[in-house]
Amino acid sequence: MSDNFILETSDLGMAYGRFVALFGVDLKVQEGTIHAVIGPNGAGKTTLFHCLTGNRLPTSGRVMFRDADITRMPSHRRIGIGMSRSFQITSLFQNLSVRENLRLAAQGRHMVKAMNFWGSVEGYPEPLEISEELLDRLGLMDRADVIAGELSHGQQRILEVGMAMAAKPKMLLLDEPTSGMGIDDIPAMTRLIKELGHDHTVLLIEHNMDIVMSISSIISVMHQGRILVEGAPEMVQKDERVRTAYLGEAI
Amino acid sequence: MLEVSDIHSFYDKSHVLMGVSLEVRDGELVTLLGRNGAGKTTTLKSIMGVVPPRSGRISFAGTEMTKMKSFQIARRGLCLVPEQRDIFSILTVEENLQIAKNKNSPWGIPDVYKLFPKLNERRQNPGNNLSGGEQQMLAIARALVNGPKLLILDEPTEGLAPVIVQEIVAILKDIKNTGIPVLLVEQNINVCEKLADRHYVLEQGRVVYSGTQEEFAANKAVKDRYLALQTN
Amino acid sequence: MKIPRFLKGTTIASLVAVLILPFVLPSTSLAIEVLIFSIAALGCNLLLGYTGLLSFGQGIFFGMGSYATSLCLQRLDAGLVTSLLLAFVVGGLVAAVVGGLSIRRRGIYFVMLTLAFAQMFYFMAYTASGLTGGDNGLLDVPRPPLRVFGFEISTLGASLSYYVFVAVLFLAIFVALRRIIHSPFGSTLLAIRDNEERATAIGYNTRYFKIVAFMISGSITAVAGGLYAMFLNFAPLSNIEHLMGEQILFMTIIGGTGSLFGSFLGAGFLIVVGDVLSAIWPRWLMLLGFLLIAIVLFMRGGLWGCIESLMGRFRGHQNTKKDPPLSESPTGSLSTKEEAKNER
Amino acid sequence: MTLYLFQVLNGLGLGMIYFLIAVGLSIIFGLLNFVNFAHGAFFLLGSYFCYQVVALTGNFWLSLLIAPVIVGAIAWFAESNLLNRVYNLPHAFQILITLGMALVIQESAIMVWGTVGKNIAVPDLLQGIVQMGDFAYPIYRLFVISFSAVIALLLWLLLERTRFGALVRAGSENTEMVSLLGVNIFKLFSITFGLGATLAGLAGVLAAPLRGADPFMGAEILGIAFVVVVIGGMGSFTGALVGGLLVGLVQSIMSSLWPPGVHLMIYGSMALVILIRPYGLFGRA
Amino acid sequence: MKRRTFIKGTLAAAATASIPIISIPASVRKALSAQGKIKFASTASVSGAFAENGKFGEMGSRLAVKTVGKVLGRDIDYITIDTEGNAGKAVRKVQEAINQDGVRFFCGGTLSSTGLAIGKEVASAGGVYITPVGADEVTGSECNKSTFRWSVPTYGAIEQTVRPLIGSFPNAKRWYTITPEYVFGEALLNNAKNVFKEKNIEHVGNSYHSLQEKEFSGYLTNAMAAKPDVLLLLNFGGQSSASIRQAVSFGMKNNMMILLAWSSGLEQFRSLGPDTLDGIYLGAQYWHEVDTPGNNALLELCRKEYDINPNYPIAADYTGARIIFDAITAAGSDDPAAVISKMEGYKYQGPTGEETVRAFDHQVIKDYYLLKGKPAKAMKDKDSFVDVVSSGKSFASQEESLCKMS
Repeated sequence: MSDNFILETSDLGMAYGRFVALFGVDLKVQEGTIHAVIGPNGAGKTTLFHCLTGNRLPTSGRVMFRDADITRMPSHRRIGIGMSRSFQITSLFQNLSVRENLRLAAQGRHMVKAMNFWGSVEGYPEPLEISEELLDRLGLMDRADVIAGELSHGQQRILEVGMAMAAKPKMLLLDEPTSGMGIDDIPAMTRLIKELGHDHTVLLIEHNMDIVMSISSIISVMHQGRILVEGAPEMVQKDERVRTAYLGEAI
Repeated sequence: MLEVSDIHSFYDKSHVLMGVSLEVRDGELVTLLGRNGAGKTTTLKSIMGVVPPRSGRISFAGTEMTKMKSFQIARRGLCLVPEQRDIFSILTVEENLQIAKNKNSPWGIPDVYKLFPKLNERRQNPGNNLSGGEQQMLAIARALVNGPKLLILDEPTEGLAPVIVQEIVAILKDIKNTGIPVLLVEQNINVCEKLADRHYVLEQGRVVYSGTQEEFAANKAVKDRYLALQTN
Repeated sequence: MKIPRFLKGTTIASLVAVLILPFVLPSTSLAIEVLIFSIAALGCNLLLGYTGLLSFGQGIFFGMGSYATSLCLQRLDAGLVTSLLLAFVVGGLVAAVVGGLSIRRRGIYFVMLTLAFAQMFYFMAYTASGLTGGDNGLLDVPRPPLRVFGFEISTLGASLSYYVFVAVLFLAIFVALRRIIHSPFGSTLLAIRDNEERATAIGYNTRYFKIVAFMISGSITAVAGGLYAMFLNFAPLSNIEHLMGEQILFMTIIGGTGSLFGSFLGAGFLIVVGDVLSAIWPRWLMLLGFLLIAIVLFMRGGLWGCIESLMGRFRGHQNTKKDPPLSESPTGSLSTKEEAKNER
Repeated sequence: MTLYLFQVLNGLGLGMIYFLIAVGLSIIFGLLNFVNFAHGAFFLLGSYFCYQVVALTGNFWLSLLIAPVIVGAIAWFAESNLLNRVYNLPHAFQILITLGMALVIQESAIMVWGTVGKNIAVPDLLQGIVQMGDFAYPIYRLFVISFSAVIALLLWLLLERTRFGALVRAGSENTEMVSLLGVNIFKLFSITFGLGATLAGLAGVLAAPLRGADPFMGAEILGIAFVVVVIGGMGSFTGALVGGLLVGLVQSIMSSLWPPGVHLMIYGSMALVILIRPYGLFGRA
Repeated sequence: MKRRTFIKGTLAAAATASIPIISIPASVRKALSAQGKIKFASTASVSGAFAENGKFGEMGSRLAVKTVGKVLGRDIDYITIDTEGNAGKAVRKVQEAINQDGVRFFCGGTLSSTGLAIGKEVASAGGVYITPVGADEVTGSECNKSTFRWSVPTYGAIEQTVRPLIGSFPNAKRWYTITPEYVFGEALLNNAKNVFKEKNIEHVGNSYHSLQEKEFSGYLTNAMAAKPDVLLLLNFGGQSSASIRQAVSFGMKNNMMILLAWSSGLEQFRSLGPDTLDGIYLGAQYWHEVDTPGNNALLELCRKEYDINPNYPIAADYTGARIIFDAITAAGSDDPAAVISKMEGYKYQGPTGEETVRAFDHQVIKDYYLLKGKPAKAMKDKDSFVDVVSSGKSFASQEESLCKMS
């Protein structure tokens, strides 16, 4: 039955002491879709994301990726099975060049080759090729030799997503890719994510409704640690429960 | 009282506030609305000097505060109830209040215990033993004993059960009735509409709407456009 | 012909430095000491400058290296190369254990662990006087001739010929380290230094990298220790004291972390200045104290950072390169502390 | 058996001095998140100032009052003019600058007082011993135990029962929120740093008649202080007390059981604690 | 005091550096140096953790240089080497002095490890070195042709303290020892045990402690538990000061005698003060109040030059330096081999009376003292802390010696 579900969670629960952040979430992400998770503050999106990326161990339930149980898999090994993530707060190698950032991200897929301490970087062309290709795709070619910390914020966000792409993953988990971006930079990011959807499965946490509504195929709305509504954008937009969740219950 | 004009704030390189202007007048309860990431919390942090704006002006009761440090701003009577509540978890309820106590405040510690009887029951409990609602109450109480001339609240009802939300709303009403101006960041529109005199709506670090309670209540389009899920 | 990257730039500078060092310094033996400690500082730099690990435990490897070499020479009657190789291996193994345990903790706890290990190894060396000579140290460490495939190349008896030997090793290690730094492995170390969380997220098991970095660092430092023992014909207990680790650390930082040539500058500076000042004023350590304070306040890039910015100014454009981050995470900042606390 | 009872008594005496040094280090770390490698130097200054005051006035009690205060004032000065600039730097720089400071203080002490250790006489009032069966115990050591117990109690009251103490504890959790309550956090930092150094100075005064003053006692005691703080948990009063007593007891009991292993045990147990309980026995994450 | 300065060093860089490169044959270099001054180096830990001894040691050898003035009609080029309390640094600097400056005559050394290692280094260059360090190996198992030692070995230190004390107090049958756990302490302990066995003394216990220890209450409690008649302390320097101070504070002076076998002399007594010292027995290599011609001369020189009474390091390095200068004069040459042969068997009036340099192991045969601290009111001046109880010479015979001079 899970033929084309690339990622599934079953009964995923997470409690921090007495505080329960997730109540048995069942999320199913179909292969080849852009799947957005939205919800008001404190709905549990970030916690869900942590459980999916392996940053936190859920207190109950399982995470399955391509039919393999990855609940307890450490985060660095998830790259190898084709899962890759971006960060909400930009997390780059600030003192390294843009090209080097991408090359390192591409190199991470083959840990053993990365442990080679005698060969030269040039002697291992694949990551170099990927980084050139990505520089082109991200529109960062003319900034390739700049130190990542000197990029504008918008470019840093783009690079942030690019780093996740460099591992050539099957699935990308993007945590608020537009977070903190100015209005001028957003169209570029929207375009990038939309393109990503052509050859990747994308799971997206995002607040910018313009982006969410225009590019996602499926939206899960979370509220108070549960999935409240799931469906196509039009359906979610019209759902009165969602409106209430966002605007608050009458009191 | 509080005047914020055209402030621009950054987190490192990320330009978060792009010219926010707002004001809170004497005795007024003003809300700041907007979706996650719109810049509401940053606006509050800029006002409090935690994220000092790189340009623009902030003044309170006629005093320029733009260059002041957080504690100096706080000493002028701006009291923030932060989103995370930031209760000191190893301090007891009583100690949490004591360190905030300001002898010029109209509220003494007994007064806030009267206001929040639950806190009175738990006065010797450490902060990390409190429930979410109790923590919120303590955070508000702590701001009150600090002697606010302007109370600033960041999403006080977030994550709370409806019963507690009602309690908080009632308290906020009481506070408003004492004549202290309040700046409120809130996602729950119903809460806002019950309390506020005026509203500002933030989107992408800019004020995209401002209006009185009456105007706002009538404007369904603004709510759906900026607060719920409708897109243009 | 294309010159490999690891042979350009500071490698030339090192070569020049090695050639003129015995002429500008008052004595060859001082020059030997400078080079030996440069090697130790190089090892430390790989950890501190390129991986972001502040280890007080470098003295362990230095001391173990000098004991291993000395014992191998004395008891097994082995040759020069064998003994240094043994130091290399022992240093690597000890570093794997010390490093492997220490990197289980971060920040200040990591530093404290390395400090604890430094003390423990010191007391073990002190107690095991049958092997180490205890407080007296190991006396009569021979300096055997250098033989390659049975051919005696040099007796290494004269201090200049020993200088040449140390210099060749120094250059070899320098070039090797440059090669390592520019390898896929080395570039990953830099990534870990910059942002370990991201490095993990893009697929690196950072523990392995850190342990290997520790091992390389330990091996190199141990070789320096072995060279020192042969140089002095003596392996004192002070080689394994935590003060030795501290001294190596100071050299690395004063020279500038994240630059291999900086290690040479730092070792040279501290040793030569120490030698000169100690002859003039017994309280010269006070100047060292002021120097450390000044470095933190005004020149966090160390001597190499100064040279770089001077060269930058000379060329007329500003040097925008940031100070290399020193510890594995900037836990020193208050904001980071708050962030860590608010993270749920 | 009596032997071990006496070793326990010895351990208590040692432990209380360790506690006094460590608690300052610990509070400073808790509130300022600052690693102070110059803390041992404050201990050293305490001992030498004690010597100086006794040499000038012949009054140990006066030095017990004055010496720690001067140490605290020096620390205050250093904090508000020098160290406050490095709070936002990585720990490595903090370690470096305070190591530099410690060297400067140590060498200054040698310049002023010379390299030979100084003897500080036990005050007349506390001279003599209490005879207990076959064993004797110096009155001065009993005084050290009880006096530092009183100081510990006062300190506990200060930290647990006063607004200042609550602020220190609150600040070790969240400095920003403390400052948002209108508290001048920088002043709080300076006071706390000064207080921590005063305690180290006090420990130096108390230790002076026991072991004399010598220029290298600071570096020596710093290692132990870090062990205590790490075992007890950084930032914890209880941790410093329990850690101090524990180390003191281990040290004196081991000196009957397996003397050469004393230091090995002390540092070994520190490593073990970090590996098993990263935040120490009473520390918080 | 004279030592290359940095500027001079750099300016002369090419010149000095060219020496090893051109590699002047040793004979030629020797001839060259014969023309110039006599180079003589004092090694002392002036900075670092053991500066207390180093400072005075250097003062002693400087006093000797000044007193002697010229040797063989040539000036003495006096060089000081700061060993920084670190044996490694010490050896490196000695190597430098040997290779670069052509120094062949050395004295001093503060720490045992430093003294041993310098001795080896000087021996390999065929120089002369005389040291007052505590390590018996210097004239024992590690002895060599170049190294001489002024201080009495642990054997003599025990023989001249433990034995006379037993003699005076035949009823003090129970002895307890506190020993630092390293070669020096072990040597003292073994010597003491031999005496105990011979004299039928009950050795009721021993506490080892590490070289880092400064807190002795635990060990003293062990000692009290054993109820000894005599507490014998076998540590030295700061550790022995701490032990005595703490033993006195534990009231141990009241129930037993305390003997420190190897004190560091005047400076240590000053830092302990008369109240602590009163009634304590102390072994010492030197005491400035001893009335011998050699000592009276030294006393006068030292008071004139430094306005202080000589202490052990001053006396030791003064005498060491004097022996070397005298031997050079006697040999009529600064050829180390010739000087060594004059030193072997040399007899002179030293600070402790008549002293002899024993030929087979290069040990100076001299008195060791048993002193007893006296109360403050009995002191005739501020330095008169002790009375001499007994003194004498005790040295292992050639058959017992571990020295196999090659």
